[in-house]
Amino acid sequence: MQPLANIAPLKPAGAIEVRNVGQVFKTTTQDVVALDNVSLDVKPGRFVVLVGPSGCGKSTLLMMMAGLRQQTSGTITISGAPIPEPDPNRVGVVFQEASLFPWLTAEENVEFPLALRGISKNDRRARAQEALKLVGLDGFGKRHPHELSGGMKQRVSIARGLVQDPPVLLMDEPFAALDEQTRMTMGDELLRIWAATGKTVVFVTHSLTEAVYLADEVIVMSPRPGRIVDHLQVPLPRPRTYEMLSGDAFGSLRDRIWRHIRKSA
Amino acid sequence: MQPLANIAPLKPAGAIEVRNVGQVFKTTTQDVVALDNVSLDVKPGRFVVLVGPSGCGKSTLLMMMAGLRQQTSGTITISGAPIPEPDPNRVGVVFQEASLFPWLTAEENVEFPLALRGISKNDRRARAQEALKLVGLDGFGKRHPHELSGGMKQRVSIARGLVQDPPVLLMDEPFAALDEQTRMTMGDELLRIWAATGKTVVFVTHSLTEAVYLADEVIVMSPRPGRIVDHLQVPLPRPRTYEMLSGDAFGSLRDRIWRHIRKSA
Amino acid sequence: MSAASVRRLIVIGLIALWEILPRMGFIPELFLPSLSSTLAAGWNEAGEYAHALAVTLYEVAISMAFACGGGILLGAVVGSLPRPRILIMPMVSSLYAVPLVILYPVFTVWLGIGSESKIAFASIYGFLPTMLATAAGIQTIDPQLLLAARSMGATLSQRLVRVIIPAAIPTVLSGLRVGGALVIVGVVVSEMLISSAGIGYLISRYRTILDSPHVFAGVLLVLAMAVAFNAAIKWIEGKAAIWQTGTRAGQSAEEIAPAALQPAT
Amino acid sequence: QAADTVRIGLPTKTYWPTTIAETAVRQKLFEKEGIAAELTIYRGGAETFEAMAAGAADVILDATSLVSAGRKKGVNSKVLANAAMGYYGWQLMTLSKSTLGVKDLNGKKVAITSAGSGSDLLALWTQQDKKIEFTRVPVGGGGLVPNLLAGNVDAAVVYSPLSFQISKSGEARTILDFSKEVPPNLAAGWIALDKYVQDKPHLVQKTLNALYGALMFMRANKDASVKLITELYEIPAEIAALEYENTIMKLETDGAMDGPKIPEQLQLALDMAKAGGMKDLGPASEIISTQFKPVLTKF
Amino acid sequence: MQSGLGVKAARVAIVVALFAIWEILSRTGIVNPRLLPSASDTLATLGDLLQRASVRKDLAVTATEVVTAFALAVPVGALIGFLIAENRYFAEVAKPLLFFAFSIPKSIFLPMFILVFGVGFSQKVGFGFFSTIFIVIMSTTTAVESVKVEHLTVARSYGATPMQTAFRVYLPSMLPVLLEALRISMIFNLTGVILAEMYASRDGIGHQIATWGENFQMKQLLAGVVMIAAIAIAFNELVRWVEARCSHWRT
Ligand SMILES: Nc1ncnc2c1ncn2[C@@H]1O[C@H](COP(=O)(O)OP(=O)(O)OP(=O)(O)O)[C@@H](O)[C@H]1O
Ligand SMILES: Nc1ncnc2c1ncn2[C@@H]1O[C@H](COP(=O)(O)OP(=O)(O)OP(=O)(O)O)[C@@H](O)[C@H]1O
Ligand SMILES: [Mg+2]
Ligand SMILES: [Mg+2]
Repeated sequence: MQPLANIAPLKPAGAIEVRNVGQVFKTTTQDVVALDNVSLDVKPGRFVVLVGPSGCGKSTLLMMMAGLRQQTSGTITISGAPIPEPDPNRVGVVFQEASLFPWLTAEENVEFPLALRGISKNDRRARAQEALKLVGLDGFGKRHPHELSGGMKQRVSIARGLVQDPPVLLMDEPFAALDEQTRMTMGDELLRIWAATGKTVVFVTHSLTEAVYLADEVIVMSPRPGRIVDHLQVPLPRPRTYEMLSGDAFGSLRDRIWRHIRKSA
Repeated sequence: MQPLANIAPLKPAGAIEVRNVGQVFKTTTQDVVALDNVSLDVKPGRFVVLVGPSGCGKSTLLMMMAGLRQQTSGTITISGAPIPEPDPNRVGVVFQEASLFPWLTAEENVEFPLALRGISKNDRRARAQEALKLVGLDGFGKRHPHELSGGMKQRVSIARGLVQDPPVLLMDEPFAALDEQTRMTMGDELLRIWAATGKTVVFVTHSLTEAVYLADEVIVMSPRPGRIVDHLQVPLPRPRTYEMLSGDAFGSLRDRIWRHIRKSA
Repeated sequence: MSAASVRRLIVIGLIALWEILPRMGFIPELFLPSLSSTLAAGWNEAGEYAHALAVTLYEVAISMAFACGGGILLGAVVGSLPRPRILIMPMVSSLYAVPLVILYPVFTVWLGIGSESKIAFASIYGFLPTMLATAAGIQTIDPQLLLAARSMGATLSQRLVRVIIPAAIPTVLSGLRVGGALVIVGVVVSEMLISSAGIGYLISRYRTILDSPHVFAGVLLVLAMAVAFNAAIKWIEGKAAIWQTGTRAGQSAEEIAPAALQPAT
Repeated sequence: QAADTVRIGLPTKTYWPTTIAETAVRQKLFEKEGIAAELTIYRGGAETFEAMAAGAADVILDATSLVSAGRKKGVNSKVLANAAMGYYGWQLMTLSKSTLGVKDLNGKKVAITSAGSGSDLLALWTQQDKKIEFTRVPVGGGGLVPNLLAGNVDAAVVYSPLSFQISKSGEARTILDFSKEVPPNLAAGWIALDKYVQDKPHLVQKTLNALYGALMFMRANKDASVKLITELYEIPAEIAALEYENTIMKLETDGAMDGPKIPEQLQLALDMAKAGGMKDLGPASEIISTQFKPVLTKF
Repeated sequence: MQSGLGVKAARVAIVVALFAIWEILSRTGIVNPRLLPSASDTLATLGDLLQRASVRKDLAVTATEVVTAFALAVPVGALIGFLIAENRYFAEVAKPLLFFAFSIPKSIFLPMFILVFGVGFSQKVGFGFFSTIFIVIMSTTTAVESVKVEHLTVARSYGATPMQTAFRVYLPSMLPVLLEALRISMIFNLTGVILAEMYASRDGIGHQIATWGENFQMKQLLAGVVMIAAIAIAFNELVRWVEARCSHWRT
């Protein structure tokens, strides 16, 4: 009866739209403008990397996309709808700090989001095992967080983010505490999963090499107040290889970002 | 009357001696050999960088050097004496996790170690201000940790380590959450302080470039159980410059470490 | 309507009921004399009540110092040292399980029937819960914070005063509340049981001769003490508010996003 | 068809009303009257009276002065049956090794259970009667003997059978026997709310029949009664015998409230209470009910 | 964990020592044995008492009341405490009033309970409930406030329902404080029920104890106190057992 509804342009799952978003924190001493008039469009299935100097508002932006914090002004839509509340069916988050539950084992931490959805014990365990294997923590499932090294905790946290399989994945410096080799392996793993599932990924990192290596698009931010200063497309072909790292195209993209960062830090 | 005592070889302040050190953790499921027979000599005033894949025991080794954890076997001496208890006059630590006191402002967090020693309010404040400036957090002194970004917290934690001014400084991935520009600036700052004060620094990082750039010596560890697999001298002249990064000597050192890491990760 | 005015309305409503219910004969005067006749009764014997109040306040003040001061301090010490905690805590909580009220008459044999026995009883009555609650609160402290303090050479007493107590401040405050309230209860109850002075004594004396207005005049004084005590706690909480920033107790409504403030059921 | 239940309130466990009520229960006297009785023991006289006022007890035994005080507090009840004309078994005691007499207590400390209670009345009466002044120290029922033994007080007003017990054990000795010294007054009676009397006079009547029947039974059966007291209060038989002789046997046997001397004796009780600090007591006449005359249940 | 045995031994040693001191004080007459019967006598009396059907029945009555009051007070108190900690508006309205109510001696209200409930099971349970609920509320509030914000954020981000948040985040992280609260609450609860029994009752162990006290039956009185203490201690141990099960992750 209402064919128009079907004709109207339908925002596909995974699109992110950020429109004139601002965020002001009230602190005891003064008001802090963390983000100022940020606009951004991420098409479904894109791998977008967010870079910018410490304190420029990357984490804040991610929290807003996840529905964990409300913007002071502007609008954000995920898959066509605003996100006033976190919605694990639309968005998954890997936090900057591992924030594991100390009373659960690594395994149980990874199972946590599945348990919330009432998935059966066996299923949960199997999927958690798989995710832990993916991050190289085979055999560490029974350990509690305080028995893990810093990098291991971060990897558990990544596994926890991956296991829930949402269309949009927000990752806040997930590889910061990892050594270069693990970091590369995990980056490749992530790209593989991304390519296979068609997820939209927003990824924060401080490593420019990592940024260019992983991204379809790199968004560069400047601090105080947080603004987008550049938005580059990375035209390198997929799958990415380590050889590309030493290529000219790669170098010039990296340099361009580097100049922004240097200026604003 | 006892001239001999003066003649006996005196371990100068800042020397670190690690002899056949092992660390075994008892967990609920099994015993974990985190470190196995690690020996290591750091001469006073050296800048030593520790690298190795995630979970190889770097943090554990640092904790033992700081007297925060006792080794299961072997001996460790700092400035010639064992360190059964943390001693801020001999060793200062910057932790992998920022571990700031949430009820104190950034400033007060930095002042904390000074307050413990009963240094006067004014003195403390002045030194804290200086340290905060050093890490680029001028004007953020009055904020509480939860009002700071991840990188900012880490920098407060670095400032807190610097302000104590001990002869030996142990730093566990202090720059992990920083953007490349800030990281470089802070690296240079650290080198400057180190050169001026003659401290011994043991520094953990996952960035091999950073490792070679900063170090007099790089120690490479392998995991399960944690062992030292290489100990390289970095013959690059001081002061280090960014041009060196692209030099051959730099590249080959970096590669040598890289090969170890790749093998063991 | 603001929370404070709702609260005020409730209080006014209760006061009005206190006057109306007995007046209308819904409750016999024996059980609840009207507020006005209570006040009149109290006023007629103002001198007697003033003297009793002085006695009770003196006992409360001394017991408060023992119960709250001692309870918090000892709770913090015992809670932060694993060995005494494991050994002592179960014994202490078992000790508290002995129903002291029953033994109180025998208690007076050794301590006499003067203030000493009230103070002893109320101190124990308030001390144990304060100590137990504080010690339990200490266990929720992030061990990393203690590690950091230790690394900076904090002595046991410094850790106690500068880390453990501030980190446990919500628990400590509630310990203070519970302990203080129990001290008031303990003093009044023991006076009611056996004594020849104090508000509790007046209450039970007038009750024995069915003089309910005078009984409730005494109760009113106890209520006044509770109000004063609450005001004092509020004042302390205000002072401690700065310490609480960063903990859940201290965060303003905007900090925790709105959803977290919804009642959970 | 279930019998009507009368809830009987008793001021303390070892006090003689408990013995009477228990006897009535065990001899099935309530049953014989066609009612059921539920006995509840309270902490003291005031608490028992409050329970009646609260509607938790129907017929209680209590001090007559409370009835008068209660009327001023909106609790309308009356004394239905005369139970005791004195303080049987109550004694002023000191440690046996002490040489103090009553007169020597001037300026000393005397333990009472609680201020305003029966023991307090007796202490005040002693002061007036013997023209001495001492400090009354309320120590609670459980504190009387311990504080006396510990020397915290010089003497104590002790109730029965505790008084017999410590006197027998040689720990304390009597220096004043209140059952002998205090002039007869209507100290205690069976009491009910006016409303209850109005609504269920037949139940009241039956209850009183059973209670006084029980007293009769006890008077007639010494051995059984002593045995019951021994059991109930876990005391030696010889103490129980003392309690029987000195308390039970002294109680009023007919419960009559219409005797010519009753108003006078009741007034005496109220006057003693006034001396004890009670205010607002009405005339004795307003709390006397002559409606019931126990017809002793046969055992 | 090897020290577990040593600790147990030390604990047993302390308990034995306490009983020994008690015995010696009484036997040597340092303390008048009439006022403090020896430990052995008390324990013998205790054994005697436990033989009696009436005492066992009294114990059963008290136990039922205690358990009922506890089972009512803890969930209700925890719920209110939770609301207070989580809902600012409710907190501001109720917190001062509740804290105020907590600092009033509850025994003042004993007659009111008789007025409302009469004498019997519900009056005793009611008073036990009333004595316990405030401490439960206050402890829960504190416990909730000790939960870390990050952990709540994580749970929210995974779309945890309030129930899930309550059981999967709040409960485990509050556990140490909560268990301590449970312990203290049980003691309040026990004391409340026993006070109500002492005040007015037909049965129950508190009723017995009051009588023994007023009759100067020190052996029975002490035995009764030991009995109640033993029950409370047994409960304590139960809580501690749960604690040991649940908090091995804490170092
Ligand atoms: N709760 C808060 N109250 C006040 N200011 C805040 C709060 N949270 C963040 N800020 C401020 O907002 C700015 C942006 O913070 P954010 O954490 O988003 O930075 P970031 O880009 O993630 O930095 P980093 O790379 O160091 O993690 C910072 O200046 C920070 O101090
Ligand atoms: N308390 C503990 N109990 C059991 N095992 C532990 C404990 N602490 C550390 N380990 C184990 O010891 C090993 C070394 O840990 P450590 O934290 O020293 O690694 P690391 O080199 O610092 O790693 P990262 O780079 O990830 O921080 C890891 O396998 C870890 O799981
Ligand atoms: Mg961030
Ligand atoms: Mg580490």
